[in-house]
Amino acid sequence: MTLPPPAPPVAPDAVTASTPPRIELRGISKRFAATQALEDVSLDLLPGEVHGLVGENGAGKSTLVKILAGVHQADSGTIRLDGEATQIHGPAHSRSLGIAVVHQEPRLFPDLTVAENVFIGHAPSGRLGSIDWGGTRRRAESLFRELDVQVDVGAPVRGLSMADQQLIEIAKSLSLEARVLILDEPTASLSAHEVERLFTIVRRLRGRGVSVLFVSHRLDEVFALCDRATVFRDGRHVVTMATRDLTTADLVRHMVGRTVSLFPKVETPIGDVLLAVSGLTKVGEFRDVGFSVRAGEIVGFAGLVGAGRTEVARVLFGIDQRDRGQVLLAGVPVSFASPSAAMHAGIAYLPEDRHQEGLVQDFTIAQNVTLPILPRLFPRLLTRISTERKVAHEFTEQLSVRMTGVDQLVGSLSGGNQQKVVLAKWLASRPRILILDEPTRGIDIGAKVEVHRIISELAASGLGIILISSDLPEVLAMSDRILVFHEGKITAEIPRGQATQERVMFAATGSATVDEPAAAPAAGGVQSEQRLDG
Amino acid sequence: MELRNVGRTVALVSVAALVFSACSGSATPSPSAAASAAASGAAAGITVGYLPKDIVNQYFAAAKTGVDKAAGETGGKVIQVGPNEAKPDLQIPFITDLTTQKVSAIIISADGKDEVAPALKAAMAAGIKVVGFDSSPAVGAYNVFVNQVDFSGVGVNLADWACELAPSCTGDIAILSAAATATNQNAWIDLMKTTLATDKYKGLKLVDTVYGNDDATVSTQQAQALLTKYPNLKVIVAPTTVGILAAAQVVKQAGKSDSVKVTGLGFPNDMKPFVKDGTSPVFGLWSVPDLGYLSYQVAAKLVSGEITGKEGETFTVKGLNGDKPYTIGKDSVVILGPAFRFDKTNVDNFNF
Amino acid sequence: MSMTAAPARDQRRWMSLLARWETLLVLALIGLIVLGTTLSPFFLTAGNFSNLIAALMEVAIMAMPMTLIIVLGEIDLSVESMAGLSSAILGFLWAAGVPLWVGIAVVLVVGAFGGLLNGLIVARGGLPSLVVTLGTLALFRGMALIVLGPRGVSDFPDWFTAFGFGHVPGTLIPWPFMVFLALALVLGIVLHRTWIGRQVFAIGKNPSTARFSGVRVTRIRVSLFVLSGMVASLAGIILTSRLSSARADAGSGMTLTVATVVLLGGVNIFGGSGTIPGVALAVLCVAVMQNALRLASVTVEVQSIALGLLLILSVVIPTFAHQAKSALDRARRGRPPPADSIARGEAAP
Amino acid sequence: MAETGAITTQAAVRTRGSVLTAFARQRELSLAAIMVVLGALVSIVAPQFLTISNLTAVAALASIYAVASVGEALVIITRNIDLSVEATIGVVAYCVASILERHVLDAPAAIVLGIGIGLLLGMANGVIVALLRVPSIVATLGTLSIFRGLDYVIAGSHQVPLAGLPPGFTDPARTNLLGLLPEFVVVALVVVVLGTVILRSTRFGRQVYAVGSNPEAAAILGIPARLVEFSAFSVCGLLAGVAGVMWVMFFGTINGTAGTGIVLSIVAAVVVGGVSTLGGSGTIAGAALGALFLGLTANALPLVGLSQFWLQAIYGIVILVAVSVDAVILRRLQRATAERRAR
Repeated sequence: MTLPPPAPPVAPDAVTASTPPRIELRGISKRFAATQALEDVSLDLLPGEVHGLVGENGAGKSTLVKILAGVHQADSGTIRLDGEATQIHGPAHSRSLGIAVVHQEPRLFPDLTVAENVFIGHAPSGRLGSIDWGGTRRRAESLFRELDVQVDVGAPVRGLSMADQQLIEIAKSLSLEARVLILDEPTASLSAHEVERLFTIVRRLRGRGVSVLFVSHRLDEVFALCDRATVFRDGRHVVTMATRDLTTADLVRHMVGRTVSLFPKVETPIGDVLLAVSGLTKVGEFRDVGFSVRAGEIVGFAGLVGAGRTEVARVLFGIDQRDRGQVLLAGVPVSFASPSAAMHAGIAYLPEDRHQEGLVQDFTIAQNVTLPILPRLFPRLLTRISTERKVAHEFTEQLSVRMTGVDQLVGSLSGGNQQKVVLAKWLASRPRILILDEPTRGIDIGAKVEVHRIISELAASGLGIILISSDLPEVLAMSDRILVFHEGKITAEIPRGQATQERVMFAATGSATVDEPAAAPAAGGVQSEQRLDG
Repeated sequence: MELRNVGRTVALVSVAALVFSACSGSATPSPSAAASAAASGAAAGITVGYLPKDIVNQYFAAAKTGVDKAAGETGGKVIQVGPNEAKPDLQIPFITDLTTQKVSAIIISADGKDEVAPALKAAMAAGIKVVGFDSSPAVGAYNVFVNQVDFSGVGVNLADWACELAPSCTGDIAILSAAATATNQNAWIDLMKTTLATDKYKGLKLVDTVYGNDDATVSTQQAQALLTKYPNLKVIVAPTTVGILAAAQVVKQAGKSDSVKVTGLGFPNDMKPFVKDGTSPVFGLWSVPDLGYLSYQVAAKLVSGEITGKEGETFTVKGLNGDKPYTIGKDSVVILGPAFRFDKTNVDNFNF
Repeated sequence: MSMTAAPARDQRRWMSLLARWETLLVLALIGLIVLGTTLSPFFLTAGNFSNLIAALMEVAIMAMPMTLIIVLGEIDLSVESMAGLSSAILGFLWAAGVPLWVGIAVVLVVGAFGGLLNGLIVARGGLPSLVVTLGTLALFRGMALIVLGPRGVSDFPDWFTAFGFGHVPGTLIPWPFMVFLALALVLGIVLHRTWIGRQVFAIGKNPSTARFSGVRVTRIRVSLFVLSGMVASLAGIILTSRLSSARADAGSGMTLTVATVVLLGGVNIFGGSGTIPGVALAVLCVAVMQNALRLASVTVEVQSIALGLLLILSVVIPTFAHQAKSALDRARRGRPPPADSIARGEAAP
Repeated sequence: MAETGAITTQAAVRTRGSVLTAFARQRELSLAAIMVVLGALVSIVAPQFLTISNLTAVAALASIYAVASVGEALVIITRNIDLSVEATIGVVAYCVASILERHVLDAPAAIVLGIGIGLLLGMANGVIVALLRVPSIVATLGTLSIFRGLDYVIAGSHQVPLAGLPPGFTDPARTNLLGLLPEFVVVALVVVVLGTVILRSTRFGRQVYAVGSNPEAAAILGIPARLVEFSAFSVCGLLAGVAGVMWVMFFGTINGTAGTGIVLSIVAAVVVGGVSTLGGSGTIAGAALGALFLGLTANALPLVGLSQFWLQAIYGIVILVAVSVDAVILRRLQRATAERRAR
């Protein structure tokens, strides 16, 4: 793995010289505890341009968006808005500066109508300070007319699709006369048709002189929509170029050029097939998924968020139910009605959302570790603190969790150590199949290496492991075999020896096979892709 | 900021105190203020627990004025205790606590005759005299029960008043009672039905008996339903103070004061307007303060040993029953006297 | 590492023991007993103890499963009407000539089914328990009224009424108190010493983590509602026995007292924390307070105000204590960090 | 999803959704429709039900509940609950009656004072919930006890008799405006209309929904959630004050127990009226209709020959059905959305 030459911090571009940038970022840095999220990043956003911001998970895209939205403040660096040095104090301040952010998951009031959501906080006033209802409606209607969107502005938002809700957010930013529109991974849960509609609207806004920052890791979309693109990697700026001068291959190369020599993958003999899946389908999420996992094997699931990786895992673990297909566990067909049933059959699942699904924050380490195995640990119902602590000790020691003791509350641990506790918890259940969903997300690099070592050792001990990760180098380094998901289907199966980042990325974005705009099927429970503040 | 909040809170609290002191007035008798230590006479110095069904009902407040009067005259002490809701399970702790306090006697209106019986028996076993009044505890769980009125007498009275109010003693009548568990209500209703079966009342047709639970809302709804359901209704008979009031108000609201009359047992103070406007020209009750007075006197005599509560014993109470002796009847019951009939000629003379 | 941390941890343990809600309740209980002694010479007499607790036993008994349900993050408002329904059915069956023990068995089964109804609607239907049990609160009471109507059934056999009002032979301890003790002991062990209790806490704190950890969330929810229904039936039977009379309105208004006692016991209304000993202590506190005030002839309205204030203060005081503590911590943080912070293990490798 | 030239959203084609869904979404209309149907059915058995005299009698009492339910609905929309309304009604009712009996104030002043007391008690709730951050269910469970105790302290065992009130004071409960509409119904209508206008057309009104609907998003927008909660509790107290005054007018005879136990009916009315206990949705017109629905049910039962003992059970079933319907509708809506997107 080679490191590409570092790109210049600011892209010298012809346009920059002639017009003053709408937003000018210089030397922005931001650190969260152990993680350097952004390091000396610079970026220009011009009036009337759609600017793509791409990068892998952890590249720093979302941190930058949050700084612009006023959620976080940069540790150092300057922000200029239309040439004027500015500090963004908070979300409200950001809005008043004319910066509007459309999140992947819109933040609307489901019980208020479309028009109200557009104008909440700045509704036109009528007599006596009451809301001018007719005016609100008319103005909302005219906004949507400007966007050339038909919508019943009197209908409540509840029940509208993500895509429609995003349109409302966009209309809201229009009503605020936003100069800057930031779209944070807006297409992650949109269908192809909805994506196209969104693009049409974004182009119209560009025509009106709005500056659009389009954050995505779907390269085809970046090419289809953006005038220029900037690549971040590991919190640093890599390159900014006009998209017409770029190829997909260039972009992928800039994105993935990472050093991966840290992961100590131990080669282990591969055993018998533990898990065999065929024709697995859940309508609207994934279809005809088939693969197998052998003892001692690490199977990587690569692909974009919402491509169906987590959804398959949820069905395997009994959280969701499949519509069709077969799952054989050690040759026996199985179907799990609940996670506890899956657990008893020897499947463990480390969920992607550590805080909400992995841990009970104000339980102790010992209580968290033993939570899944309580009935087995204490068949006579009564718990024994000593037994519990012994088990917790055994597994946390094995994973070298840094703590004052197993009686420490999990909530007071660092992110990496929390993740190790989740791992310890699942190891204690002595599974045959371990599904790891984004096991190293949001943890610092040192802890990451340790987690990789642990995964490797677990495989060596004969477990079958499914590793779901958006971190390409991780998947490449750790996996014996990589399955690439795209739009709910497995689009490629690449053995370890032949896997390159480019190959995986092409398959994951659909670029290699499809020309039409990429689209993901519906995906419930898609989480925002990045969490650095953990 | 903090300080300002404190200031505001203080201001708010003082305003509230002012407002609420305006609401509560002289009308509230201070509880157990009647305790006067001056001892004289045979029953001097006794302490009596007064335990009504609930301490909110003005009926028991009226009775207590009689109890206090008697205690004041004899130099005894009265402790009023009781729940604020008429429920037997809430009454029991007060009985046991009075037992703990070793009062001389307990005067109780039982909120359920069987429910309070074990606790009362325990009190009697501890040497405490128990006098029931208004609503009887189970037989054996009291020394004497002071009955406000002769049951059969009230039954006849109710029938008579209904007959008087129904045009030429004919037409539909209905009963609005309290809770159907109420012992005295049911006794009166049964005796009224017996009376109605006689020839004199054959024109009256009892179409329905409904229960208002002595709750203003429920009684109102029940009375409304009676009016709606029986268009030919002539008289509503409500042998309960809550029910008669609710019925009178409903009838008046419906503008039917001329065609539907209300009678039963009620407080003169409540019913004065309805006597005058003709909604309820006739109704009855007994002197509630006298009931309290008699109950205390009986308690005092039990404590002093003047009576034991056996059937056939006699005693006199000055100022009651025309100073003639009372006789303890079957089941140790003493009867205060007949029900008193109120109409427009006398209702203004009473204030309870 | 753990060596250096040990003294600090011991100190913290002492602090946390002092700051525990149960400790406060014990102090409050002692204070109330002192108050009772000064208010009335009869307070510390033999026999008063049995009076004192007897009045609150149905509430105390129903508070036990309610503790588990609130820790779970739910609430069961229907307990009082399930007690009423049980009393009504028991009375109806007894009046119809059915042997009493059969009636008791039937009533307990009815309680279980009522709880099952609550549990299924809440756990399977995903509806908020506050509204569901508000509905069954009315439904069960209505069924009680339909079954027994307004009449009361008494003339139960002596052994039955003696159970509700009598004492354990040779002592002054009421039988219902023994039931309460047994229930508190069993449920206390279940909640604090078995893995079922651990799972209950886990669900109360974070239901999705619990589910993802293989905890049978639905099953536990349903089971606890069934338990609550059955215990409410038991309370209905005890109430019937203590009053020696079955009534459809038995227990009305008790739910609020049950909830008050549980919350006073330090159980978080949003679930996830609370202890059975805390609730048991709260039962004693409320019983002693009511008894002391009654003996001092303080009228019920003052008791009602005192109870309401206690309830609100039970939330306000810990909140303010917490704020004061964090303000103190902030002030302390200005100074050099204490030794134990090194052991916290937060530093990156 | 329509595939025509201009961009179409689901919201534009929502009308195509199932009739049932649309019907259930308009809770006020469907409740009214159910009432009409049930009313027609009842009147087959008991023709007296649908007479002006019966309906006006029912409506007068139901109006009191409706006014209180409107306040409760406001609080529930902000994701809180007020269990103390019944005690507030009790305190206000006794205070007004007692003041009139002792001629401390004349009738209009007493009415204003009564409503002011309601406001004061509501503000106390607001302070405890919004400022002291006590969960509303705990706070108002406590104030229910405190206010009721206060009521007993003030009232003792005194009962203000009807004769104690100034002549004509209770007339509004029994007279019809222009001989048609009972005056109480007019009061309730005014409260509902005013409340609807405030909730729909003022910044405060929309903030009430915003706070209940999505507290996090409301915080990001800088909506003063605590102030909104405080105001909701205050208004709820104020309306309880209005209901308390109406209570005096309706019942005439008032002691310390006025209103005991009615909070369950009030919350039930709100729930039946389609206000979600999870906050953020529902209308006060719905809550008022819910109160009317429960009042009509109570009236109809004896007419169709069912004893009043059925009332509680029927209330329970109505509540369970109402929340279940809401849940089913919501789930169906979500599934429909998912399916549309899967296409």
